[in-house]
Amino acid sequence: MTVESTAGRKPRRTTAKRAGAKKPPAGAPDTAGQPELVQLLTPEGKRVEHPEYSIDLGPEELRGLYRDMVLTRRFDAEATALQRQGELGLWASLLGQEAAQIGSGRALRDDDYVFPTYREHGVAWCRGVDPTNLLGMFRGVNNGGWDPTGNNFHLYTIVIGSQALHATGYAMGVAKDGADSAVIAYFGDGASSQGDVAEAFTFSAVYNAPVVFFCQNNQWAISEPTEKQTRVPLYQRAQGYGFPGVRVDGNDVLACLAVTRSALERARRGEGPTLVEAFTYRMGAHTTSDDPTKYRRDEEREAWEAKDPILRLRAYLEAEGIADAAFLAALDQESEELGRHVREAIRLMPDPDTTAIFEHIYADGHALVDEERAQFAAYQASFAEEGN
Amino acid sequence: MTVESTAGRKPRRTTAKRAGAKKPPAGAPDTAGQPELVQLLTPEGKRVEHPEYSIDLGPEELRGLYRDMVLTRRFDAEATALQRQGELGLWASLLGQEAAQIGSGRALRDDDYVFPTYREHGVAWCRGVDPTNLLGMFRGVNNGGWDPTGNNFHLYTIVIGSQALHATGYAMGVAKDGADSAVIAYFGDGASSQGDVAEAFTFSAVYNAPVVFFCQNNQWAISEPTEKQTRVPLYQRAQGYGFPGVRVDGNDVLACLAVTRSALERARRGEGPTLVEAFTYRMGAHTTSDDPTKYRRDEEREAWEAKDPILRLRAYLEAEGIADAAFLAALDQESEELGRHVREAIRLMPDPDTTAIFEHIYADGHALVDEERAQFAAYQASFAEEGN
Amino acid sequence: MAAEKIMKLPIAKAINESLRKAMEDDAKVLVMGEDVGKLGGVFRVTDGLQKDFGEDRVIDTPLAESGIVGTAIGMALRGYRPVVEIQFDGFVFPAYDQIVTQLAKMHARALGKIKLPVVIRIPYGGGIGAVEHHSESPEALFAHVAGLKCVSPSNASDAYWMMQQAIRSDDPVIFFEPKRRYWDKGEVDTAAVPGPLHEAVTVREGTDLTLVAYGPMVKVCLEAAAAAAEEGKSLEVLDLRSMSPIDFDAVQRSVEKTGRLVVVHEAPVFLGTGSEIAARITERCFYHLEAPVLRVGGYHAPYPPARLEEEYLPGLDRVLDSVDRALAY
Amino acid sequence: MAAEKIMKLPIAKAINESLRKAMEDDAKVLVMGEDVGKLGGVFRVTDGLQKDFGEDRVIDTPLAESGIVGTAIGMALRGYRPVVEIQFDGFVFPAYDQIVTQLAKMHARALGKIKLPVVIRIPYGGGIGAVEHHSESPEALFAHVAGLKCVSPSNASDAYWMMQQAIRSDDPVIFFEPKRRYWDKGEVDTAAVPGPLHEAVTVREGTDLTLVAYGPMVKVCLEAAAAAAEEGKSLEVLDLRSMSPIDFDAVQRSVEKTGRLVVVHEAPVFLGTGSEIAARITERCFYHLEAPVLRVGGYHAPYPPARLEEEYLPGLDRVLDSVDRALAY
Ligand SMILES: Cc1ncc(C[n+]2csc(CCOP(=O)(O)OP(=O)(O)O)c2C)c(N)n1
Ligand SMILES: Cc1ncc(C[n+]2csc(CCOP(=O)(O)OP(=O)(O)O)c2C)c(N)n1
Ligand SMILES: [Mg+2]
Ligand SMILES: [Mg+2]
Repeated sequence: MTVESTAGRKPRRTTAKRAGAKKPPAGAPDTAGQPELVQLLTPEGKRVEHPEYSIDLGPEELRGLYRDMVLTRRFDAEATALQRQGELGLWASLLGQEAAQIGSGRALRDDDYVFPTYREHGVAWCRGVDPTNLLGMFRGVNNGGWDPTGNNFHLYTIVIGSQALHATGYAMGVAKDGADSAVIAYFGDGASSQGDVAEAFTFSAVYNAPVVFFCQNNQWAISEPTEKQTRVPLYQRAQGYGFPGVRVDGNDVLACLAVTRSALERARRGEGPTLVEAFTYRMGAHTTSDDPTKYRRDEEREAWEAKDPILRLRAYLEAEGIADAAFLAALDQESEELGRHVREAIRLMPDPDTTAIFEHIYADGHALVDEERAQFAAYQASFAEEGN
Repeated sequence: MTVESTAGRKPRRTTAKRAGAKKPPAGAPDTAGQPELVQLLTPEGKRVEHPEYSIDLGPEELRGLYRDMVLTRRFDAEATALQRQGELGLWASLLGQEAAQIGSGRALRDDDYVFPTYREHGVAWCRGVDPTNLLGMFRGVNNGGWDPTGNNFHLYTIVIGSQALHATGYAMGVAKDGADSAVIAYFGDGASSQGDVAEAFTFSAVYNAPVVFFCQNNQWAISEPTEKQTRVPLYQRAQGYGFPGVRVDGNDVLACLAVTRSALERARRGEGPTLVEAFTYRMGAHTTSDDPTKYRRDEEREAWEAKDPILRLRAYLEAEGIADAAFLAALDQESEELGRHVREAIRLMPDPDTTAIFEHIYADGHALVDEERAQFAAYQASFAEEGN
Repeated sequence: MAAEKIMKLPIAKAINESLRKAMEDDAKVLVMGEDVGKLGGVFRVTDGLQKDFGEDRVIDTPLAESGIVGTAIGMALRGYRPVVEIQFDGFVFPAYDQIVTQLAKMHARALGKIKLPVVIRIPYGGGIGAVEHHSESPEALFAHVAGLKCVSPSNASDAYWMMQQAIRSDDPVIFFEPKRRYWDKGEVDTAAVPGPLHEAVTVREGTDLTLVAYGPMVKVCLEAAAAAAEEGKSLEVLDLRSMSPIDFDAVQRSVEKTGRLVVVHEAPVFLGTGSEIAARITERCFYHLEAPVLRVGGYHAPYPPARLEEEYLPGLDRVLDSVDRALAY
Repeated sequence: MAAEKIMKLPIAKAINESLRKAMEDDAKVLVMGEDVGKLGGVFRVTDGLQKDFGEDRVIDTPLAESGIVGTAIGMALRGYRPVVEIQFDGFVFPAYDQIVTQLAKMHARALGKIKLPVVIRIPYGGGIGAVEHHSESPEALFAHVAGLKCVSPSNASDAYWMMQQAIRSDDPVIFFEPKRRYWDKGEVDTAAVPGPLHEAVTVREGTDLTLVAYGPMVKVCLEAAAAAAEEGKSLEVLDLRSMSPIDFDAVQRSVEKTGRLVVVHEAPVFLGTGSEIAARITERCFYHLEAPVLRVGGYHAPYPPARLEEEYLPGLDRVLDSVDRALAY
């Protein structure tokens, strides 16, 4: 897995051009043999129109999206490095999925609610969660630990697919409240096979729940390619449950924003769920524990480098004169600062007190926990005594 | 719940005619607002053609289907009566679903394998399972008890949806063996919501397993109408998993036979799974413990009486001169004999020996079971001693 | 029922009244499950609730237990207090993953920042002549899991009050309803002040031996105590009421007095709640016990077909047999 | 490896060799699970098997545990002998319904007419510094259920041979693999004649107290016994190997000799397998026990984050503390 960040790097126009040469005319989806996907920005950074989805962003917003992606990637690279240095036990990198996450994350309103998997660092960023908060569970100091209600960003969920139901239930509650906010559930291509995700589709359809299912099809579930999960494109799954599914270019931040925004609006209007399949690619290993050389060819990854979500937006911004050297330099510096912030924070992150084992198991207490906590304290104390 | 059998009754032409009068022209599906369904025999007993599914049966075969349905209904009515008399603890009637079960059941080859729910008495009949075998679990003397491998008819499965996965796994095994037989999994409209059924769709599609999913949409899951399970017709579910779904008139035995046969052939050809939705109606209560007056209007049931699967085939047979008085009289008598056979068998059905509690828990034995069995025997013996 | 204070109700109806009261008191309380609406549940425990509180608060769900519990978790996160019905004990397992990995752990995962006040009602246990999966006692499979609380009432008053307390609890509570006692009537005083949810109650005092039970077996133990009394044996009967946490203090107090303990439950003995009670009480009362703690319960076997359940279930004779064996030490 | 007889292998590799042998011996043996193919499993236990036996026998499945176990049941009905991998302990729960209501009960449901030779491999237990759901010990939740057998090897030789036996068994076997010992090496004699799968083995003789453990805790208990020996205490260590059935005879024999018993496992103590061992051994050895059976195990808490697991897991000190307490009676 490549950990170096491409943030701040010059877009490799040559690669992009070479890849572009093999492609169908601009505007058409660039994945041969794959179904239509919504695209607003080609891999070369050219704006294209789509009959159903449009977007009109000002320079500030466009720069904002670029900044989000760059900083997210930087944070992610920093975390990967921290894992290498032994500061984290594990890290699940989002490298390559920045557009899917920033595009969808920036489509959300503050009062919307997010149910992530364990890889939505970019969405967390959009929600205003301090990225260092995400490191706790990977460092092994907690199992999540941020306040989900603080930023309407639920804890990472590790059991694949479970959160799709939580999102659906939450959305049912939103509807009951008569609120016009929406809920978004993230999951992967692998997760699409879990019964829980199917049941979430059923419940959300039956109750017309204001939820968007955002599937990042990064084409791999650890070592298994998507063919092991489905034989048709995943977005088509929705139709059989009675709600629309749409495939979007997951490396195109504009399209991800437009499509998610539209799905969220649909939910707000009381028209029920939508499945968005963001077709993207996991550029790195599944996690830092994984070794993708065991199961996939380097060429595949290389082909996807040409579709890098950050490079393409940068090409567009530069071509349009929206990002100048000053902006890029400032962003470089902000990146560095973020990196420093993360490194410092992790080193300051204290180990939990051992008594934390017995805390927050129950809200209203539990006699057995009290008993065990007391026994544990006495046991600990016995060493202290011996030590005296 | 009406328990009287309509077998041997004259078809109520007047009802059929009245109902027919309200209907679209013959050949068109008769469920207003419902999608197209495959129909080869109208509720009035008129043969119609379908562009994709055809069937050409001789008089013997047609009479056979009629006989199967009549005897199945008779058996079912007898079982309901036996429950009333306290001979059975419970009965799950198939009243109204005879065509779906006989049509699909007669499409099977001997070497095909069936995974039923708890209501497939008609399919069991087609498989050659002695119907009295089906009574054991409802009487409470066993939890199934027939040899599934004897007739390639698996035990009834009570946990909703589980068997869809067993069928898929079995079909994966068939494919591994290079055999050209197929597997059929039955389940209800309610079951379509279970994660296990969705996972069965995924596995069967990914492995291209030779399995037919036969969903009897009888429009009710106990007290819940199908709207509580889905907002689009169930057969459409398949498409999103990458295999075909088809809705068939579940009260039309010819269409059920034709559609199931075609799906089985597809499976045999190595083209993978098919979902067949047999659109039918549960004429009776969910089980003898249920009271449908709590949740559904009589009129609904009455409307469906006009679509009775047995009456319509009889109308056709009579109109075509395929069933004469002698045949019908002989069938009447066969029905009576079946009834008697069932009544006698149930009264002869012995209670299991109490030691059966400890039998067949493990194939290779288990020390704890041995210990408990011995303790139990000693405990039982202590009463005998006291009694002496 | 507002004016009335003391009513004689079957357990099923007591739960129904309790749910009604909770829904009246707190608009966030929801009831959900298969067939809980128009039908009022297969045991009519939710009878009439949808009529009075509407489809928005009494929710007929799709036939998918994982979905039911998973969406209930989501609704709890949104501030609701869902009371979920699992139709029968044997059908809780499709929801087991959501219960064990999510419902039980989410509060801890969030370091206490979110609460999951979800009640899962499970009609459990045998004795009703049902087919497979309708008569099981899976409580140990939940009690073993930290983050859950497990309770089971044995009478109408407890059914009423424990349900009130379970719904008010900010922790997930698995509420095991003794289905074969649903029709047993008892007095419910809706103006009473109930004891703590997780405290055991001495339902009969005695001096020679302690019987511990909960849910459907309390009645059997009371009958056994009455029968034993005729033979001059004085048995104390404790209604445990809570299987997580277990009120070991109460059991210990009783055993310190009687010196002998027999635990009775329908669930299989092997790794049943009785194993924990035996282990822990032996540790706590090592010098008080004059006999090993004996256990009466189900066998290491699938719940048998109905015609065998009388032999499988602990009954008066089997309890008395163990009482005799314990007294013989 | 045909010629070679004695090899020094890590546990993971011993299981790998055992699977390979089983697949060579019987064409009906299949391996299936998430990432078991090209990747060879996240712990490389199935490494190289797909390469040698093909995709038809080493099957990468969709990401759905219920589907994995449910289809394995179907394949077993068709005559195959699937060996299923659950990637980590905490991910077995989506399959729990299929395991408990189908896999465990189908043989009995059919009155013995069908057999389900399915092995479910679960890398279990903590100590590897992992994130949530990767370190749990759920064995009691399976051992409580009739129809399943549960085993756990503690060393490479047992890993090899017990897997052979589990695959040959006509009953479903849940095979708990002590993941933090995967890399511990031991001798495997592929020509040996193994003892019965469900028999405990005395791995160290002693006279003062019996330590019972299985899987990852056997090593800790052996270390504790060695440490205790230095203080002049003679501990006997039993490797239980099987949690269902439990070889109570072996435990009884040892306790009749030593008079004291401490049971150690990673799983929570409350309703853990130790509770059953304590209850039953107390019953069997009431007059031999000079102290109550003590238990060392996990707390009634979700498995903690990695930085706390050392405190959560039973280690040398906690075992010795309980030994001292038991000896002090
Ligand atoms: C129920 C469950 N089974 C297995 C795992 C182990 N596991 C963790 S991530 C993963 C693959 C997930 O793939 P996908 O859903 O595509 O998400 P991605 O990691 O690609 O973002 C697996 C199998 C798990 N976490 N939960
Ligand atoms: C997992 C599970 N949950 C609940 C039940 C209780 N139950 C038995 S039948 C039934 C309704 C089934 O409806 P459907 O699938 O449409 O089949 P039908 O009875 O209509 O033939 C329910 C909820 C069950 N058997 N299994
Ligand atoms: Mg993926
Ligand atoms: Mg139905």
